[in-house]
Amino acid sequence: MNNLTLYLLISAVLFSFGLVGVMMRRSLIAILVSIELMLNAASLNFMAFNKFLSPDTSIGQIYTLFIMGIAAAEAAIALSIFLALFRQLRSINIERARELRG
Amino acid sequence: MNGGVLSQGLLPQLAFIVVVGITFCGAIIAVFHRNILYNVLGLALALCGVAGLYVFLGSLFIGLMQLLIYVGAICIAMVFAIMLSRPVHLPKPKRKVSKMATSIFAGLLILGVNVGVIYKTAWQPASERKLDWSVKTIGDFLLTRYVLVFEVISLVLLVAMLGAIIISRYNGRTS
Amino acid sequence: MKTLLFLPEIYYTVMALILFLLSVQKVANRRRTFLVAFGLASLGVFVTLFAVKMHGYLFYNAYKVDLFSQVFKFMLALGLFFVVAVCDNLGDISEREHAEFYLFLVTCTIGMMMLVSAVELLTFYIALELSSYSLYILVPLRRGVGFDKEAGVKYILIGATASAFLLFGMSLLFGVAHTTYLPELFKLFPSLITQPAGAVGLMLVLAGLFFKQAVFPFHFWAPDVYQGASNQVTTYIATASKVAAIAIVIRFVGLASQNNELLVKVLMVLSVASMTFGNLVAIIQKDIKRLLAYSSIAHAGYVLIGILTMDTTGFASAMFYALAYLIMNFSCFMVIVKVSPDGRNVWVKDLAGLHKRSPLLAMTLMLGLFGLAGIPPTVGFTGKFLVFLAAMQKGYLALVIIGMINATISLYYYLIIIKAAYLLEPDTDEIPPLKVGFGLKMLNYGLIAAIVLLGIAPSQLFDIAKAAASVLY
Amino acid sequence: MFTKDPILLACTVTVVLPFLSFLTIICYTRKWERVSCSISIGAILTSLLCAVYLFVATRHFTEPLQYRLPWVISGKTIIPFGFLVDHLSMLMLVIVAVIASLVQIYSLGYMAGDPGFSRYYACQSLFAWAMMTMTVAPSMIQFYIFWELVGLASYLLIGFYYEKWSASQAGKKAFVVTRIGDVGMFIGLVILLLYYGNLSIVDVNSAAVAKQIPVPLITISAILIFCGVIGKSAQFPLLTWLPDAMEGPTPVSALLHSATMVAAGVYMFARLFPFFAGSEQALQFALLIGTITMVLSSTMAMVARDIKQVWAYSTVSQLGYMVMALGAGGYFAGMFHLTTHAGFKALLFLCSGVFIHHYHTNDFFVMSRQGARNLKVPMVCMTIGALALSGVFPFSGFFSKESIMVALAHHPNKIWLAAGLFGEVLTAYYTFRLIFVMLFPKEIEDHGHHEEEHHEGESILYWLMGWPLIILASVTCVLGFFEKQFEHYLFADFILAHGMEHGAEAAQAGGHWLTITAIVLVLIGVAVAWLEYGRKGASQEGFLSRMPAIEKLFANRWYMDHFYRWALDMIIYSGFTNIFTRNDRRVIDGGIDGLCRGTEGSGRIASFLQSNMVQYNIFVMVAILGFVALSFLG
Repeated sequence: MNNLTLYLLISAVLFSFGLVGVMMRRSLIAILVSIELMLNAASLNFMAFNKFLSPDTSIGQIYTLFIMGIAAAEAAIALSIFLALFRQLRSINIERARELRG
Repeated sequence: MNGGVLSQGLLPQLAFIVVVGITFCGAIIAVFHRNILYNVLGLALALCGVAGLYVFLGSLFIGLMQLLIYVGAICIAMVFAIMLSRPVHLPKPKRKVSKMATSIFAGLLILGVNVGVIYKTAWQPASERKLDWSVKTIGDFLLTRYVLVFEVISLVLLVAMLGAIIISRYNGRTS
Repeated sequence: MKTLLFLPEIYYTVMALILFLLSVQKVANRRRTFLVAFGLASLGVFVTLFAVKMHGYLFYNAYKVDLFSQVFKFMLALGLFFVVAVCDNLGDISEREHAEFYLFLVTCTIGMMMLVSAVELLTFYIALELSSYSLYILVPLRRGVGFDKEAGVKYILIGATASAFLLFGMSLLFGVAHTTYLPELFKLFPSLITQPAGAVGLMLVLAGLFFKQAVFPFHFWAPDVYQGASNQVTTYIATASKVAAIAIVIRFVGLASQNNELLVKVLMVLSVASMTFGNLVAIIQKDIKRLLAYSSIAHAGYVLIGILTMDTTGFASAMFYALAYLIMNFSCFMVIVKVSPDGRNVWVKDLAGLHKRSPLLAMTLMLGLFGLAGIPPTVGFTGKFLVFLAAMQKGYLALVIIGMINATISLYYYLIIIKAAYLLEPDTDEIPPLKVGFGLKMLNYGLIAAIVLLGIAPSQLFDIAKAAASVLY
Repeated sequence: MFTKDPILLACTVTVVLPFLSFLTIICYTRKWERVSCSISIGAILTSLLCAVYLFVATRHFTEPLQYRLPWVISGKTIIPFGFLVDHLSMLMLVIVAVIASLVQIYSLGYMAGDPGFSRYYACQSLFAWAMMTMTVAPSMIQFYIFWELVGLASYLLIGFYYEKWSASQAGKKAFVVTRIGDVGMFIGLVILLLYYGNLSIVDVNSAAVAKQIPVPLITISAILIFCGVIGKSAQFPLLTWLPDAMEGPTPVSALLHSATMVAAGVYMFARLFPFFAGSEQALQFALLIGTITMVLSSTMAMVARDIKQVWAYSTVSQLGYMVMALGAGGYFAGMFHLTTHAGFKALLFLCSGVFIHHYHTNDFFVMSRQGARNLKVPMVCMTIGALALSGVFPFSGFFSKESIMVALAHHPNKIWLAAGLFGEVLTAYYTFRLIFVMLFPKEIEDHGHHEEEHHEGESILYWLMGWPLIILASVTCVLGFFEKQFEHYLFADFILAHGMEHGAEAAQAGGHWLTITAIVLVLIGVAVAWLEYGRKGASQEGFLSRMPAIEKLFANRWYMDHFYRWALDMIIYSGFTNIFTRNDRRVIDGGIDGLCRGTEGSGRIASFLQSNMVQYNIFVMVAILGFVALSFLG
């Protein structure tokens, strides 16, 4: 638990989990959940590099803080768009959104 | 603040394993469970786990922030969205095996890439390291180097709020 | 005065503030909102022009003001001005949201202006998200069509995934280089790129940026969003946002300018795939906006040819192409906006008889399309020519040939539109002439003159582009 | 700068005026037709004056004069723009200006009352500008740019009758096909630029003569550049677009398909002739292509019933002759034939235009029945043109064809000469087939009375169309006798510039037997035509009608379009039938349309990548990104 590789591996696994969710889940909210996982993986990466490699141990923390802020903003926008789509389709199943094609 | 207390001995190791376990369990529930409410709860679990990892990585502050912002705000927002759209009661079509297979394949591919990167790169610590974990330094940085970011993120949040209000505003004409 | 360096951004922030105040007023007045936005946007062009020669660092070196960034800021201001100029009939956005509509356009512009100046990863990322989020909101703002929300959802899903990749790539870069400043990264890069984390990190970051530029295979949002968003928003995405994307791709590819062969190869493959895919699929499109979306994918491929040469000439040619693309694409979109006063999507066949309804608009459309197709003496030809020339000097002959063949293919579908505008007769007998007001007339003349004159006499502009590209780091 | 140098001034005026006229018409005077046409004609006449002045002023110049202005500087490469004034370019400039002026005057009558009158003149001006600027281009880049513009203007002119579906299709076909050739040309230029580093015409030519460019490089780039000629001058295998392009207004056909646009290909060949001559293979290739084109298109002309089609095929075959001449090393012969051909072919088209305008049909059998021979002026002029075309003494065509035969005779391989002579028979046959049919109709429907009325109303227009005919006809009658001066003019320049004596003197020594053979062959052709179409009680059915298979072969253009179509079917469609079930497969005749459909088909295939399922899209994105990143791991 005191080596970089371990944390990086955890973050890589989290990232892949998120990615699988994004591609697999039908529910928009579940996709958003998966995207949050991916963002967290990136944050974890920053924190790990921060602890073991970085010249200044504040930088990674600041990155993580801001990623949280961005994630909150993203969630707000995404959820509002999902709700708007829900009103239209009466569903938040992404596979129902298939009108645009060609 | 310093993670030093947790860095040696059997107990901390056990704690670490538990935290990692929580993270992965949460992630698995978040991604694979079919009930959307459980997904969000799984996410909350995973985020708590990550917050624990942050503590292991030496920053209690960020860990607390993670709990506050992510678990306290984002997850709750999602739960609200679920309540508004009531997807729990919607019919659940069967999963397509092909879709699962392709997405798991892509996930494994990216995992492979990442593992390759992790093991093939010669990670080198910076030659000079300032090990300063105080929150004050973070604050200093926020007001010097990252002051622009600090200002801009408020703009981002403003835009996000305004946008969320406008888009989700119920408009009688639609549908 | 250091604050003066930040003038364009401050100006647009003030503009955003004014629009915000307008948006909280009780009674929405579409005319007044438009006039305020238009006046401020046109003034903004001059402000950015005034700021072109400035250079210096701001915010503890996180923000670099130089010729490169200022030229792009000018282009962005021009793009915003163009788009606001055709917003006098926002047919499909509800009236009480007009002020917000302009507000988001302006915040997006601010984000992109910061994007072209940011030389620190976090600053860069936040600016990128500011511009992206504004666009995510603008797309589903449309009212009355069934698919705007769907486009918005697809946009934000693909965008969020791409930005997660970008962030992950940034973390790898941070880990391997220990710095987040681009100029320092630039110095370290020759050794970094030999590390897998450096190369993969850069590639992941580029993936996020290619998403903005709609390069194959990160283009999937483009057709849907172009089709789903309202005409004005599409215009903005197709012009200003593309310009910013080109700028940041130049910035990041410039990091690796010490001839990394593998990266060049990857960029070549992406460029060829973009051109070929975009052009082939564009042929079968019926909706003009969708067609232009595919054409924009193809154009991203052409620009990439200039960028992947990784030298000053190539970057300068890509910058020239960006400006050319801004003007030509706007010409086409302006006509689309004007042809459909109620904001509906325009199909190719809806253009029938355009040359009788408004000869001027038809002329602008034709020149814009000829420019996109790269027919001399339009600015589009000159842009393509410069890009190909830069690639040729590096000896990328095959790439140039593929580009040429693609330009020929693209001619086919551009001609379909021109044929519709000039040669087809509308189904119905009555063809109401389009009213072209004085301002629009002037805009048209300006665009026509720019397309032709910049095509004939590009050398001064190209010199500026070269000067700008040489101060990249 | 201008005042000191009248030549530069004249060049600039010649080139810029038509462009200004185009801009003025398109921007301001669309509504006033009279103003538009006056502006356009005034501009082209002024250009003509300047061109003639230049022609005269520079006739004694021995060195080519170059004015160059750097246009773009990119890296080490400097791209100049400017003028190249030498004998060849001046000759071409005058030809273009003369034909364009006459056509524009003629169009006053032909296009009168057309709703797109102003647009027509705008396009004419655009075309004149592009063509003339191309003519005086000092570097291949400028040449290429305006070469493309010429194609663009021709697209607009051919597709002028946009109400007609076939017309707009034909315009598109012409544009796309010539662009296919242009891709080859551009690649050739790029290769040349890459390995030689300079695209100035004078430099390239002198370097080729001085053997500074390796021969394989010349061969490759020359053959690729020749692709441009194939496209633009409608050589085999891209020759099918030209007959289709006859859908445009007849004056346009006269302008584009006789004197200027299609001749641009041959002009480029001549322009770079010393360069081409640096490679034996390239010349052989050109010779082969020219011969095939000439024979094929002659046979097609033998069965056509549309008057414009006949002239179109004959244009293709005459262009084949020019390419043959140049390919055989007969620089002068090729250019001389280009000049004479410009005159008589424009004449033929303009005459046919009068008939078409009058009788509203393109079928000359029908025209003849309606009393075509009563239109005296055009009939006489057309006969003169036909005599010149088939190479009868003393008309201009005789002299130029003669010099081509001499050039071919000097080629070691006599098969080309045989082919050329065979072509003469065919030419004479199909030309006089048309003339005899027009002159001696089988039965005449009584339209005499009706004719008179018609004449009264349109007499001004008739004479507006008539005068250009008379001018061209007289030129055709006398031009041949200036062969010596002509030769001197071109060769003085050529020898001095390139130090090459490519059979200049040898051409003089051509045996009399050749002349006699040629004349006899022409007479045979005419006689056959007379037997079948001219003499009293002639069946007016060609000997080919007794061989229906061959007739069909010729009428269907040797099944070339069908072949393209078939090949495309085999290559593109057969494997993807299922995919195309959604595709409405209309019956398409043209091979090139097939090509377009083919591209469309691949567009459909490619669009399968663009699913409407967003997650599938993300999968494609991630998978590609993953593989790319894997490659970075090394």
